[in-house]
Amino acid sequence: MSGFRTVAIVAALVVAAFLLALSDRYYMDVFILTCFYGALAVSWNMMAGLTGLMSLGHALFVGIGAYSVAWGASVQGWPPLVTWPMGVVIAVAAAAVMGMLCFRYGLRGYFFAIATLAFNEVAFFSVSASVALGRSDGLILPTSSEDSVMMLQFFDKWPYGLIIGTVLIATLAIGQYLLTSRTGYYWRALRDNEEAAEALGVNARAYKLRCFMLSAGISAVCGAFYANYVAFVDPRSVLGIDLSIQMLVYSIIGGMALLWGPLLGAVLLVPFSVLLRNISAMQGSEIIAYAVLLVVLALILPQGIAGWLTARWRRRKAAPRPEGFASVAAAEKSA
Amino acid sequence: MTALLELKNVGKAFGGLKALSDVSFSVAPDEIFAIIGPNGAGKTTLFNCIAGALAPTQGEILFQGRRIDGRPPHEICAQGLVRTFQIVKPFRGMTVLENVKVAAFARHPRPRDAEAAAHRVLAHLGMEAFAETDADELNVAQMRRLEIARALATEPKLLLLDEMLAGLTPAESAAMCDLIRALPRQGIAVIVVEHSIPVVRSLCERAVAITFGEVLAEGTTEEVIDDPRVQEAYLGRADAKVDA
Amino acid sequence: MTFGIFLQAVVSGLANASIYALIAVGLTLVFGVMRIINFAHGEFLMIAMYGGFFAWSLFGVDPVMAILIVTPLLALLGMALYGGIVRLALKVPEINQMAVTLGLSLLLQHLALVLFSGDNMLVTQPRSTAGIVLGPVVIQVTHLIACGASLLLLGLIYLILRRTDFGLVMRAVAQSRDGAALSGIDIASVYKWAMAVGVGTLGVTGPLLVSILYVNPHVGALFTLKAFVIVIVGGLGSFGGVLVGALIVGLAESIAGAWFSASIAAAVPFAILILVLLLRPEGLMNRSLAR
Amino acid sequence: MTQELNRRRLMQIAAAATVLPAGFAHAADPLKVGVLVPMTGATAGDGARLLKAHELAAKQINEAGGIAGLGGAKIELMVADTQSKPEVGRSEAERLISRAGASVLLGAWASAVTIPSMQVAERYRTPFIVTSAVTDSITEQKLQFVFRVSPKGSWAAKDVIEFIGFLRQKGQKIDKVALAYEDGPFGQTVSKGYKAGLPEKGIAIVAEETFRTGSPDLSTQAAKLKASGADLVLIVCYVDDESVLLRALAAQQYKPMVLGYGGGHVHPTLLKLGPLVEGAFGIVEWMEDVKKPASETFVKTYKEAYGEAPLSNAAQAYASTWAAALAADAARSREPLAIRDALRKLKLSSGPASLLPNDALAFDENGQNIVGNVMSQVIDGNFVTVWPEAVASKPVKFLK
Repeated sequence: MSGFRTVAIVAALVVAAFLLALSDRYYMDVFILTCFYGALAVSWNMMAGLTGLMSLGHALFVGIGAYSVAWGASVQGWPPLVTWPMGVVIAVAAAAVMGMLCFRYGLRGYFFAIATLAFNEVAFFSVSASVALGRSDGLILPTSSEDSVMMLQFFDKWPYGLIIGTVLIATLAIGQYLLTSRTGYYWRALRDNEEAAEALGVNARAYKLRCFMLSAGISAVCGAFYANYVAFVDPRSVLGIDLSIQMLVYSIIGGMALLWGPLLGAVLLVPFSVLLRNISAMQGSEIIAYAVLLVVLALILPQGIAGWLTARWRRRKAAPRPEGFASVAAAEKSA
Repeated sequence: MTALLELKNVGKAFGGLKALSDVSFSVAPDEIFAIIGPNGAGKTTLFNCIAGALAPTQGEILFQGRRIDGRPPHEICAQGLVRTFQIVKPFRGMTVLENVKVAAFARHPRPRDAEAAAHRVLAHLGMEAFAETDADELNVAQMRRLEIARALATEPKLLLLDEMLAGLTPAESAAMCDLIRALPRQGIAVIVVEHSIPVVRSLCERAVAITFGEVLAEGTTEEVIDDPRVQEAYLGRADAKVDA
Repeated sequence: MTFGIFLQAVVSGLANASIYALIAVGLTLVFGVMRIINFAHGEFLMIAMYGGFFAWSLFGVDPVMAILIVTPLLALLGMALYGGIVRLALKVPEINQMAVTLGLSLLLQHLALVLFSGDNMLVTQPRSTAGIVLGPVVIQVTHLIACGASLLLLGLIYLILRRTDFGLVMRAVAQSRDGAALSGIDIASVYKWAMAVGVGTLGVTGPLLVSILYVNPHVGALFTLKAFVIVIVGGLGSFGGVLVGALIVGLAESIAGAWFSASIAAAVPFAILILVLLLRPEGLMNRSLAR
Repeated sequence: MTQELNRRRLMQIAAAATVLPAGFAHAADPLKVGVLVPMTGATAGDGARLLKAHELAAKQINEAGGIAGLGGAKIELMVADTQSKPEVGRSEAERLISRAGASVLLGAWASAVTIPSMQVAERYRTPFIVTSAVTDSITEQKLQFVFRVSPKGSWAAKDVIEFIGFLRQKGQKIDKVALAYEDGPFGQTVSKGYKAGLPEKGIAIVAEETFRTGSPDLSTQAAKLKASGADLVLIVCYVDDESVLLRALAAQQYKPMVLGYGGGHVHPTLLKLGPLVEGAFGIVEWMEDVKKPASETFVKTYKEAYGEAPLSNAAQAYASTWAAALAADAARSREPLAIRDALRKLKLSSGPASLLPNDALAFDENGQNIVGNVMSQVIDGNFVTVWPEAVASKPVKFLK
C-alpha cells in the first residue's frame, strides 16, 4: 500500500508547512491559499486525471458552496454548520443532474468539457441577474470584531489554516482510499478505455456519476471555505471560468496520473505567483511567466512534474524487465 | 441439453441498413463454438449484440434462460458472459496486475480478494512475471493474453473471443489454442469469431456460418465448413479478394 | 414590445450572427481538419483587430482595405502557430492540448497589455454612425459591410473546400487522417495550411469588427466562448453548421436581450448549447459525431 | 494546544516589545503606505493611472521635506497588484500590513477587490482609505478603520435630480428619462441608485435597457430607447460600450440628451467620437477644470510629470495619499491606530488634498467623505465642468 504511505508523507508535509506558517500571518495566508487551490485541483483531477472526465465548469460547484454560505450568512443569518452541508448537498445534486444528462449521451472529451462550461456560464449569468444573490455586486458576509467559532470568524489565521489543511488531507485520504478500492480501479479503467471497462463489468454511467458527485462535493466544501475566509463572494471570483482553468493548470503542471500531482502543481505555482508579484513591477509579468510555463510544460512534460519524478524514481529502482512471451509460452508447455 | 446461450431470430438494422436478420443458434455449456463468415458478413455486429455493446432491433438473446438482449454490457458481464476485443484494449495507464484486478472486482468487491484472484488468473496463464509491468509496454501477443486474462478474471460461464489469433506467430498461435482448448474443462464455454479455417477445425466442435447478416449453415464444424454454400460464400469471396 | 422592435431585434441578431460566423468558421475548420480546439482563437482575433486599428490610425487605411494587409499576416501567424506549437500539441493528450491553447491565450492577452496598454482604441469614420432606415428597422452601415463580407468569405471558403484540389485534400484529411496519409498526402503540410486558413479568416473579421466595436487586449476572449457555442451547436467541423449555429445564437441572444436583462440574454446561448448537446450531441448539421 | 497557546503569548510579548521602540523611530524611517491597484487584468490601464497620481503625491510630499510631524520622515509607497481578483487583493492587503508593515492602505479600485481588502485592514486595525470604489455598502458596514474619499454610488441620483431641476430651470424640457447600463457590477450598482432615487422625486424612468460588455450590436436597445421617447438617457457603462451605444443611437437618428456616469464616461477615448458626443453630459467625481486652487495645481503638476491629463480617479488617489500623510503628520505617529484617530478628525479645506468638489475633505462617523459629483459636458470636443456653478468653468451649452 505504497499509495497510503505517499499520502501519509504528503499529510505530514502539510502539517509541517502549517506549523512553519504559524510564525507569520502572511505565510499562513500563502499556506491557506495553497491548500485551497490544492484541494480544488485534487478534486478536479479525480475527474480529469483519474476518471478521464475533463470539466471546464468546476467553478460552478465552488460557486454553489460559496454562495450557500454567503447567502445563508448575509441574508438568513445561518451559521456554517447549516450552510456548509447545504452547499455540499446542492452541489452534489447539481452534479448528479448534470452527470445524468451528459453521461446518458456519452459526452466525452471536448464535448463534456464544453457542456460543463455551458452549465457554469448559465449559472454565472443567472447569479449576475439574481437580486437575492446580490447580482454582479456579490454578497458581503457580515463580520464582527469578535471571534466566533459558530460563524467561523477568527482574527488569527491559523484556524483557517487548520480547516483548509484538514479539508486537503481529508480529500487526499478519501482519494487514496477510493483509489485502492474497487471504485478507484473502475475509475482508472474508465479513463483508459471505457468500452473495455464496460465489457468487464464496470457500470460506466454509475461510476462516472459517483466520481462527478464526489468531486463536486469537495469543490463545494472549498467554496464554502472561501466564502468564510474571504468574507465576500461575487460571480467573477467564485463562478468565473478562471477558477476552473486554474484547477486545470495546477493539474497539468503537477501531473494528472497521480492523486497528489495537482497538489504539487499548486504548491509550486501558488507561492510562485506570490513571489513574482513581489519581485516584479512589470504589468502582467507574473501571468506571462505563468502562461509560458504552462505551454512549455504541457508540451514537453505531458505527464507533469509528479509523473516525471515518479517515472525517474521507478526507473532507478526498476526490476529487470521480464522476458518475452515465447519463454512464457515455453514454460507453460513444459508445465 | 439446456442451451447456455440461445439466439432467436436476432436482427439488427442501422437506420435502413440491415446488418443482421433472423439469426438463430444456440451454444451448449461446455463447448467451443465458432462464428465464421467472410469479411463484412456481420460477425462483429452479432458479437456486439450478444455482448451488449449493441442492442438488437429484433429477436431475443437468452443466456442461461434469461433475456439479455438490450441489457448494458456490465450487466451481461455480471451474469457470466464476457468478451474480448479484436483490437486489444488494455488499460494503458495500469500495470498488468491492475488490469486483471479491474476484471476480478466483478466477482470480488474487496480489494484484497480481487488481488488474490487476479494473481491466480495470471499464474494460470503463465503471466505472473509481468504482474508489475505497465500494460503499455507489452507486445501484441502479450496484450492478447492480457485480454484473455482479464476476461477470465470475471469468472465467466461463456467467453466470447474476437479474432484472438490475428497477427500472432505460429508458435504464439499454438500456445493460444492450447489455452482456449483447456477452457471447457474449467466450466467455461467459448465462442470464437475466427477467420482461419484450420484453426476453427482444430478448436471447435460446432459452428455457425453467416453471410450478409444471415445464417448460412449451422451444425458441427465439419458439416458447416464442408457445406457447399459456405464454401462458395466464404472461399469465393476470399478468392475475389486475393485477386483484387 | 412592438413588432417594430421585434423586427429590429431580428435584424440586429442577423448582424451579430454574421460577425459570429466570421469568427467561428476558422475555429471549426481547424477542428474539422486536426481535431484540436484552439482556445486562443479569440486572441488571434484581437491581434487582427489591432492590425486593423493601426492600419487605420497610423497609415489612414480604411479597415475594409486593411483586410488585404491583415489577412496574409494572420495567415502567416497561423503557420507559425502550427510550426511552433500546434505541431507539438498534436502529440500530447487532449487535455494538454487544451492547456497549451489556454496558456497561449493568456500569454497573448498579457503581451498585448504590455505592448498596447489596457486602453480601448476606437476607429472613427463618418460611416461608423451612419444607419440605413428600412421602415421600422435601422441597419448600421458598418454592420452591413460585415454581413456582406461574412457571406462573401463563407462562400469563398465553401468554394475552396468543394471545388479545388486543396479543398479536396483538406476534406480527405478531415475524414480520415490515416487514409489520407496512405494515399500519399503530406499531412503536416495540410495541417499547416488549415491553420493558415483558419487563423487567416480572422484577418477579414478583425478589421471589420474593430470598426464596429473597439479593441483592447481582452476583447478577443469575449468571443472565444461564443464561437465554441456556435461550432458545437452547428456541429463541430461542419461548415454549414457554422452558419446555422451563428444564426441561432445571434438571433436568440438578440431577441432574448429585447425581452429580458442582458445577463439573462447572455445565458441563452449556453442554455441552447446544453439543449443541443443533450438532444443531438453531434450538432445540428453533423451526421456523425466525431469521437 | 498548550504549546500553541505559549507560542501565541510569546508572539504577543514580542509584538509588545516592538511597539515601544517604534515610538522612538529614527526620523529617516519612512511612513509606509500600502497601495492596492490592479496592474493586470481588464482594468490594468486604470490601475496604472491611479498609481501615477499616488506617486505624484508621494513625490511632492517628500520633496517638500517629508512629514513634519514625524521629524521629516519620507512617505514610502508599497505597491501591490490585485489582479482585479478579490482573493489576491485580500492576500496582498495581508502582506502589506503584516509583512511590509504598512501603517495605512490605499486602494483598491474595483469594489469587488476593495471589500475583502478593507475587511482585512479592519481586522488588523489598520486604516484603509478607499479611493474610488462606489458600492454603497462599503461605508455602511460600521467598520472602524475604513474611510472613503469617493462618494457613494447612489448619491449620483441625488446630483442628477438636482441637475435635472437646474436644466429645467434653464428652460429645457425633461419629462421622460430612460436608463441604459451594462449589466455588470458597475452598471448594476449605479443604476440601482437611479432607479430608487429618481421616481421618488417624480422623475419617471420610462425605459430601462441593459447590455453586457462586448456586444457588437446595440441597435435593439437603441430602438427601444428611441421608442420610449425619453428626453434624457442616463448611461452607466465603461467608455468602450458607451461608444457602441452612442453609435447605435445615432444610427437610429435619435438625439436625446445623454448623461454618462463617472470615469467610464469622462474618458479621453470618448472624445474620439467627435461630433457624436458634442453636448453629452457626464456625472463625475472630479474634473480637471474644477475651479479650485488645489485642483489647478494638481492638474498642472500631473501634466508636467506625465504629459497627459489626469482623470477623476487620479484626483481621488492623489487626495487619499495626501490625507494619509497629513493624518500621520497630525498624529505625530506611524501607529495605525493613531493615524485612524487623526483621519477621523481630519478636515482639509485647503491644500493639495482639497481638490475634490466639496468644502473640505473630511470623513463622517462611517468614514465617508461627504462629497458630491460635478457635471461635465463635452463642449467643442473637450470635457468641461458646467455644474455646480460654484466650481463650473463654463456655462451649460444647449444644443436645442
